Amino acid sequence: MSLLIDLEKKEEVLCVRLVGELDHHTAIKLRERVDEALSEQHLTHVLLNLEKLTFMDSSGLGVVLGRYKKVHSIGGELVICSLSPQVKRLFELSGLFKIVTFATNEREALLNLGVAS
Amino acid sequence: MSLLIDLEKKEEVLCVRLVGELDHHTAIKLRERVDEALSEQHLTHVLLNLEKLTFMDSSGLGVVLGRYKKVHSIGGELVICSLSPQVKRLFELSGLFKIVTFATNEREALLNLGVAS
Amino acid sequence: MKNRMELSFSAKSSNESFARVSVGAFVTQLDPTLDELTEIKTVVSEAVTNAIIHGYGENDDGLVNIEVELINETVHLVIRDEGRGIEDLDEARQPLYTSKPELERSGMGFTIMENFMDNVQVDSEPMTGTTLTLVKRLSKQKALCN
Amino acid sequence: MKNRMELSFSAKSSNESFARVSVGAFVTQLDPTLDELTEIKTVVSEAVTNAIIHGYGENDDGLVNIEVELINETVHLVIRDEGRGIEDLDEARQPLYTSKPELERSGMGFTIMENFMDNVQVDSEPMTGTTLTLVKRLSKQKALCN
Ligand SMILES: Nc1ncnc2c1ncn2[C@@H]1O[C@H](COP(=O)(O)OP(=O)(O)O)[C@@H](O)[C@H]1O
Ligand SMILES: Nc1ncnc2c1ncn2[C@@H]1O[C@H](COP(=O)(O)OP(=O)(O)O)[C@@H](O)[C@H]1O
Repeated sequence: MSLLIDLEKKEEVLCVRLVGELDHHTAIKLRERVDEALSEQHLTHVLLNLEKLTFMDSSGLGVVLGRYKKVHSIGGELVICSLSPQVKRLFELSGLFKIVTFATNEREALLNLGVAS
Repeated sequence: MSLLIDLEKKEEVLCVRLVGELDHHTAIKLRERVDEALSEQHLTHVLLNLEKLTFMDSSGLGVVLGRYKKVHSIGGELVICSLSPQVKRLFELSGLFKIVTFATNEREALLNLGVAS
Repeated sequence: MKNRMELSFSAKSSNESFARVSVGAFVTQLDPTLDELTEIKTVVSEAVTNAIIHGYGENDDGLVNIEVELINETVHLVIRDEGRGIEDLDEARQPLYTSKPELERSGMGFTIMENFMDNVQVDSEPMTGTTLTLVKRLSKQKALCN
Repeated sequence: MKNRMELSFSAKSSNESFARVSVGAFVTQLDPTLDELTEIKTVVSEAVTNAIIHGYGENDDGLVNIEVELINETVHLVIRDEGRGIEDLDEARQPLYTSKPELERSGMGFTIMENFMDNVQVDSEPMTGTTLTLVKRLSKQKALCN
């Protein structure tokens, strides 16, 4: 199975919803799609919804950390929501859990980014 | 994935419902379970419901043909119901479609075997 | 576009499902239709089962070997055992012929392979083994996702 | 109970998913927990990705080789490439170390392997290749279906 990437603009936030598997192969696609959408639509904030992610490995950590740095460099914020216990464990191992903001669901994540949904 | 075999007695009929994959490995198990149930419960008729079968190959044809012969030898009938197009194609290729009785669903199959459900 | 894999595994019936799933996962990259995928998995199941039952007589010290090559829209499969081989190929390929009726074999393995693939070649030598070379061209009215 | 398989395939990133699925389908026979299965698939993904990116520098003429042996309740994995090898193993295994930050690598591959497996051995020689030997014992509080 591959990765489906659903992108939606909500005010100043790019909402990225992932369905499927995030590995090295699909991470490349994700980076391209997100960076393109950010620059085309002049957005600075990213919400990353991982509810329907069925697999992730360290290449996924890499692309998330990359988006975190990118968004920060343009003055925005990254919020990740709806992690499975397996994915959460990877974020914990990598120390990313201490840097990035996590939310339990999309509503909470949007509130965090200043968007009342 | 393996094969789950659900057995239920309805009057004189042994209802066999399959969930999963029917190949050489699981066909052996199916033969044992069905033959055992027939002799223990003194049944002669078999209803085989394939609605939840996700895979079948020629080993599946073999075990079905084997049950057909067995049931006939003890004076009973075999009715098969709820085939997917893929499974139907295998029965057609083998010529079994002309010998065995097929029904669209379990109710029709039971009527065929003289059980009003 | 060219992509290849090779797989070998113990001649155990519990590996039949694994063999289908593996080949299926590899071929999925060409984006086959669901029917084409089912046909390929069925053919793998037939060939692997034959290697296990007929080739090795269920002695699981034997190894079954599968090679898959994806070249453009075509799937090339080679499935091989080093088992007892087939004496009479014409007889073996006849619909409903089986040398093991006592195991409730249907004798439909080769017929299914021939129906589901574009090309089926059987090379076999008694006491040396059997090699099936199977080719299937995919239809490619595929959707443009991925 | 002993069962083995060997798999090799082109060093293409599109094969990463296939490699995980194959090993997963094979290991499933031992009836692992869902967490154990995810851990094994993740480790396979890490090792295969490293072979493709670091070993072969994404040159897909290379082959990645995986051997899996199931002995009683233990999974033995050997994942091998004939790529450029690792100069400094201690440095490579450090958490967050990566030689390719420009590719947005996280440097967490080895750390994840060490966390998810009972034993991780890395043998590597520059210009010859890298071999990972990984062992995981399954917990076996398994349900009695099958
Ligand atoms: N790999 C093999 N090694 C030895 N004999 C084989 C092999 N494959 C097929 N055969 C022979 O060919 C016959 C027909 O095969 P097939 O059409 O698949 O039917 P079945 O498996 O139901 O017997 C088998 O019964 C067997 O005698
Ligand atoms: N198969 C391999 N061949 C060559 N070098 C490797 C291989 N696997 C790992 N390495 C080296 O070890 C480093 C650390 O690997 P890892 O922890 O998986 O992090 P990452 O893949 O994110 O760089 C890599 O950056 C690379 O320099």
